[in-house]
Amino acid sequence: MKKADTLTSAALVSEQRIAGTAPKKRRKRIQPEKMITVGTVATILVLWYVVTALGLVNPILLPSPLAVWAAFTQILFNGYKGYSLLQHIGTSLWRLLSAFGLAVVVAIPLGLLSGFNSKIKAALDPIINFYRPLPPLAYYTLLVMALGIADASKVALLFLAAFAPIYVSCVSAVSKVNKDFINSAKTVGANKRQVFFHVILPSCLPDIMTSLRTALSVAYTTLVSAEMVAAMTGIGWLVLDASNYMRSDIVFVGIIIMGITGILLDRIIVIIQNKFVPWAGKY
Amino acid sequence: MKKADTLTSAALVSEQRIAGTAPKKRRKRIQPEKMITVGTVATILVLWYVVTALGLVNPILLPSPLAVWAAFTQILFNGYKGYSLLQHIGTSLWRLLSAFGLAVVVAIPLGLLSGFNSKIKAALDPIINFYRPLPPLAYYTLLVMALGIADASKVALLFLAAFAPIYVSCVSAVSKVNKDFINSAKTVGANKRQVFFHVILPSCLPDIMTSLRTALSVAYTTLVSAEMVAAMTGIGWLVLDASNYMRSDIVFVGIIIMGITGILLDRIIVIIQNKFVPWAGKY
Amino acid sequence: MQRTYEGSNGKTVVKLEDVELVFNSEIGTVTALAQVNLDIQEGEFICVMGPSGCGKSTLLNIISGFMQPTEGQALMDGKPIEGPDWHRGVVFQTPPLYPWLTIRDNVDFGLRMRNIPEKERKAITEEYLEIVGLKDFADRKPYELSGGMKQRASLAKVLVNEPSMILMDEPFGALDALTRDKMQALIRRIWMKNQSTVFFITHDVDEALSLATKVIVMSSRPGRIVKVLDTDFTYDMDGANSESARYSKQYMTMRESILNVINQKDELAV
Amino acid sequence: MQRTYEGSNGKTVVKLEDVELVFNSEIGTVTALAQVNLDIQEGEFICVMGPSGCGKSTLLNIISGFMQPTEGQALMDGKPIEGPDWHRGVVFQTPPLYPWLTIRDNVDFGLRMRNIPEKERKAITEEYLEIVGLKDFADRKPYELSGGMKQRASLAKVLVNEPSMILMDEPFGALDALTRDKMQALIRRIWMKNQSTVFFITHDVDEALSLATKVIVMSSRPGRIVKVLDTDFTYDMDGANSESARYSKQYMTMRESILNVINQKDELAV
Amino acid sequence: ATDSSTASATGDDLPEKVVIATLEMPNDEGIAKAEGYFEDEMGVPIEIVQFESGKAINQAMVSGAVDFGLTGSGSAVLGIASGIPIEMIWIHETLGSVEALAAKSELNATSLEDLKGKNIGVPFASTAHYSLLRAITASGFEESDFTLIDLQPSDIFAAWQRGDIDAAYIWEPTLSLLLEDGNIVLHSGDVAEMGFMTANVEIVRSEFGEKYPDLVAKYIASVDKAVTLYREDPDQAIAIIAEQLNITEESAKLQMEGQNWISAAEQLDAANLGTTDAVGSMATTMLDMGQFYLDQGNITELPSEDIFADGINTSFIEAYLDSKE
Ligand SMILES: Nc1ncnc2c1ncn2[C@@H]1O[C@H](COP(=O)(O)OP(=O)(O)OP(=O)(O)O)[C@@H](O)[C@H]1O
Ligand SMILES: Nc1ncnc2c1ncn2[C@@H]1O[C@H](COP(=O)(O)OP(=O)(O)OP(=O)(O)O)[C@@H](O)[C@H]1O
Ligand SMILES: NCCS(=O)(=O)O
Ligand SMILES: [Mg+2]
Ligand SMILES: [Mg+2]
Repeated sequence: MKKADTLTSAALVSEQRIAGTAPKKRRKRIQPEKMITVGTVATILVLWYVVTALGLVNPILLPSPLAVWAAFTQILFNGYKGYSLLQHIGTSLWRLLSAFGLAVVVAIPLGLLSGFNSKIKAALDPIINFYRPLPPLAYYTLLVMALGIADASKVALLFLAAFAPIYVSCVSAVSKVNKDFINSAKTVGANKRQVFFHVILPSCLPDIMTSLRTALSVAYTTLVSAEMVAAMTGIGWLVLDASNYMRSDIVFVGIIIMGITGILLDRIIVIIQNKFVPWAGKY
Repeated sequence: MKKADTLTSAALVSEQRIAGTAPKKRRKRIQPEKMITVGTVATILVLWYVVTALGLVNPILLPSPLAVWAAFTQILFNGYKGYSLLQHIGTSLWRLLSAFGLAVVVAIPLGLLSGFNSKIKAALDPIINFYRPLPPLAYYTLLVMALGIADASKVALLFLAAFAPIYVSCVSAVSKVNKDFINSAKTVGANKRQVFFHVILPSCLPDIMTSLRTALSVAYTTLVSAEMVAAMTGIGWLVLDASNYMRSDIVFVGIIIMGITGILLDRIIVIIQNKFVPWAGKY
Repeated sequence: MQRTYEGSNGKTVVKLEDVELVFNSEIGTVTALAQVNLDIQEGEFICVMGPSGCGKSTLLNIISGFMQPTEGQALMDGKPIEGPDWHRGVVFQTPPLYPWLTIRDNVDFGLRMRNIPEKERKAITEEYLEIVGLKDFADRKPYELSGGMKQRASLAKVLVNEPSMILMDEPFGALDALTRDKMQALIRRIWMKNQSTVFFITHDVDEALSLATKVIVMSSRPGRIVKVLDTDFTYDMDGANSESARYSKQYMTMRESILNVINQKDELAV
Repeated sequence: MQRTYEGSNGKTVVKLEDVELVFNSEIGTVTALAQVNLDIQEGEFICVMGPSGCGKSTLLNIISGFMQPTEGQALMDGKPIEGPDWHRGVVFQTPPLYPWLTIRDNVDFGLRMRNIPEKERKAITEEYLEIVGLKDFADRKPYELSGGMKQRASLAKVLVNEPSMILMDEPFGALDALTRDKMQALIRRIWMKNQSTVFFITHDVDEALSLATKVIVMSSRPGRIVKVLDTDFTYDMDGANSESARYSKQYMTMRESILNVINQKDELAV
Repeated sequence: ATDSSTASATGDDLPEKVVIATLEMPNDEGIAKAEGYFEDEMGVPIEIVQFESGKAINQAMVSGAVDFGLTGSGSAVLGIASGIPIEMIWIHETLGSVEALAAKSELNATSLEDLKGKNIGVPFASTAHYSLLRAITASGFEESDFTLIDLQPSDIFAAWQRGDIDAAYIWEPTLSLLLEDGNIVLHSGDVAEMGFMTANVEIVRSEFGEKYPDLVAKYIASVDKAVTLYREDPDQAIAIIAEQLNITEESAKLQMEGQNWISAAEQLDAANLGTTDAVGSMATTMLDMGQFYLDQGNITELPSEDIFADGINTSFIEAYLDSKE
């Protein structure tokens, strides 16, 4: 009955997400989930190693982990085509994050407003619904024409990719806001603007955070397309360029870097979510 | 006081989504929203016409609406590079929808299971989080290596694009399920499987439907990348090929077709959503 | 039974004229209210009773402005009620507290929206938190509270505004007897002090009689007002002789007559 | 006061041993329950009373298996309660009806989950819809119902299963007097017929006395059981002489003593 | 044009910077770029922007974002035919064995005949695609006698490995990889001999050329210097290219030998660009390509013959050669 052992219900419930699977008493702090995750990664690495070691696939298409590692250290120390690895990663992240930041700043208000006011929605929807399914490669030329070949057009492309998922989720989130929350605010004196900022916005935050995760990853998947035109740096360009020269070892380095940075960025959003939206799913 | 005029509150509330903006009595059936939407589209068309008619931009980059219309009729009657326009649209939609259907069938159960069972989540998350941000162009060659140059690899690429948004939304939706719903089911005799199918699944449907809209559009944006490899038909390939030959009139035809079919597919999901998830946002 | 109320000055605040409310859904309509005519005078304390599902909450929704009648009209000070505002504070049947705010911030919410100066706000908020007994829970989130605590919090959230009209939907349903008595005393005191108008839905005939200046009894499907009774026990309840008032002959007769009206109209099985 | 109950056979179904439940949150802990020891015997009808926020719902959550005590243990038939199951049916404080199902399908839910044959299911469901007076609303969705109707629907949802133990959290709080009486009669009848064990939270001392074989009074923060009273008025209420029982001397004394216990322990302001 | 160098010396009408759009190739521009010849010669800040295809460079030309651009001869034809205000000023290299049709060894294919009915991978709309189509028609076949599949280089290799394709018309370095279990059936040098030359060329925005003719001449000076270096010290040139493209020197050598670099003086030959007074055969080649694109349905009408002759501007080479003397 030592205090240190005593995990309280509230803490455990939020950890497990579903209260129905009630917390076991005196449960050990070892997380089997962590182990499973490590297991998955390890399995993939081993499979990769075995497949390449046995020569089951052509190494030019699927290089061995060792070759990829070698390429990585080589690029790490010598850079790639005149720029250091950090510069490649840095420019890409800069493009990605400024586009994403812009999308957050523009799409959340527009999406919430659209959900809030059917007239605004009616005005914006045709534009957004139209461009939303368009492959970036199809309209990139127009962006280049409008914004030139420097970073502006690349950022615009990534912005457009990130914009749509956030906008759509915001509109849908507003439609799900508890009507009593809104009514209650009005009866205690909130005006329309206040209802929007003090009720709609926080009510929608859990859904918005989920959409940010989707938006960031969608923007990331557009990185190669964005860096296809007039780029000399960027991890997307690196992959593209390496693949032109059939350097799949370098392509893999790029892919792994994108995957890992993607996971890290996603983690950051999840952490922000847990910190700022602790009430998600609570009533 | 004619009955025909009498709109009941319940119907109106669900139409307006936000109950706070209470229904006006005897409101006319003319929808200003429809007019606004038409207005937006008209404005864009007029702007487009004016900009091109005044020669403000080079027609190679932005062809006039008339030129695009001419290209459209030409392709409609004569096809493009040996295939009719309907064949191009048809193959693309076939690829898109089979990939999307596959994603729906795979991602929803996996996502819900991951949300339901933290062990499954721990096993899948590293894989999904890793590939999620990856640009398709970066790993397409691997798909070709694994699946060949026929439709399988194209469908796989579109599938991967559609999979992630659905999976992520499902996981997050499960975490938001009202715990009382689950507890209540257990106390009336539901086992784990039944809780999953009869409580978790329907609870998550509103969020799932929103994610399907995002997923379909994300998959659509990948169409040009998918049809970059070994395609001879497809609206994405048409755009790509036309753009290779600087035929921006045809590129625009393709873009407009993609935009419109995208809107139509999205509409279908919204209709399904309204039909099958009428309770979204109700308590 | 008629007498002039100290609280009421005879000025009509809310007027319902032939109000009808029909809900439409896929499987047919429900007439929640039909031919409802009602004058609410300034300073009145109206208690509404009636069987489950008879349209009490719907009536409250119309007066508060959340719904518009499908026929007839609802007027406040002679003008149609277009939507909710803070002059008509509403305590809901299920308390809509914001999970992203602490209890204190929930209570404070209305004052903040109305740009009351910080200092004044703080004083009022703390006062009401104290009154409803949630001082110790001021920094917690709504989902950390029990059912009754939520009800009290949402009561405080409305009362801080001191609205001229207070609409309440079974506000004390989840409270124990003592807390309930205290809350009743509170609302009576506020009503007297502010000369506010109260529209109060309850299932408890004793509660109705001990608070109301007018008891309205409704019948179900379609919801109609079937009986209006004027009472004045509330003035006695306030004083020391509350117990004697509660068991007076007059009280018992009126209690009986209300229960009879409700019970006759109900056609529940069992 | 002690007597052998026709309903209870002296077999302990649920046993709570030194149960403690502490909620943890950012701003500190709340001890909702401390040193709770309780034996519930088969066939008992336990009514739980206590001030708002004293831990009644928490206690119910532990017995139903939704929560595990942070200290001590909760046993059912000698084995620790690991999670909810249908032998312990729970009527919640706020009714969790599924918005994607009609009222009929909500009521039918448990039977469907337990693979009761279609025909039987249908009969039981219709019977209970009739009993709780929701036949006309069987095809509607929960959000089309009034507060009291939801409560009745969720009552039916649990009762169709005829669970051996029924846990109820203020199930009749939002019902008018008559409906409430009918529901009380219903639950009493079911309890007697099925020899089930009932754990019933209420704020209404009359309700407690007219239903319970044992009344438990709790004090707040930390929630403790401060008084356990055995009663048997429920057997009289069932018959024709219900009014006389309600106003008997015995009844009044017990009523008074319960209220005193509750009131003493409460430290609400006002 | 002879004294244009003095005009530019005033400095006032020099652009703030010169933007050179490039495709990464083992050619003279690569060397000029690596060695900083452009900065040295032009004396203005140089911005080199790398593109993935000639098409994108054409578009950038339209928007005025770039001044010089390196494209395949096909892209240049399309650009000029589309009315983009550009001029061809230089042939970087004519393509020889660096682009070739390779077939799987087991087919023992020595001619197109042996590939009838087979799958051939080729990146559509590229110089390789043009050469392949020309070779097919020139050899008396129909396009439909083969199955042409639109594939990018790395996908060609993957498809080749899987056996999805039997042959591919592709350039280095993919080509070498295919040759490990394949053989060359024909290459672009052969197709050039059939009369269908392909090349990578330099285009300049017409407006820029008019405004800064001396800068264009200095561009010519820079690439000519690279050609000279390659001719005089091939090992060094190979080393520079290898380093720049991040490939081995063998690979660089192989690629450079598979193409033909042309000096400034040679550019003016009748077989190449010709001179201002006597248009060279490049104009005919371009017209021929235009006709081909028309037949393929890629352009809607063939511009007049003159447009390709006008699209070649040798005045800058001439000015450069004059100033050198
Ligand atoms: N999820 C939670 N997190 C933190 N504290 C909680 C939580 N749930 C309940 N509590 C606290 O536990 C105590 C007991 O709550 P409980 O809901 O059991 O009270 P109750 O007796 O049912 O009250 P009521 O009659 O008002 O429903 C309260 O002080 C409450 O604030
Ligand atoms: N959104 C809705 N859609 C359809 N019908 C509704 C809706 N809301 C209420 N009703 C119906 O209107 C009638 C009146 O409901 P109301 O909530 O006003 O009852 P009430 O008198 O408040 O009952 P209770 O005492 O149980 O809260 C009921 O028959 C109910 O089914
Ligand atoms: N070598 C191919 C060049 S281009 O035709 O793609 O421009
Ligand atoms: Mg109600
Ligand atoms: Mg409770």
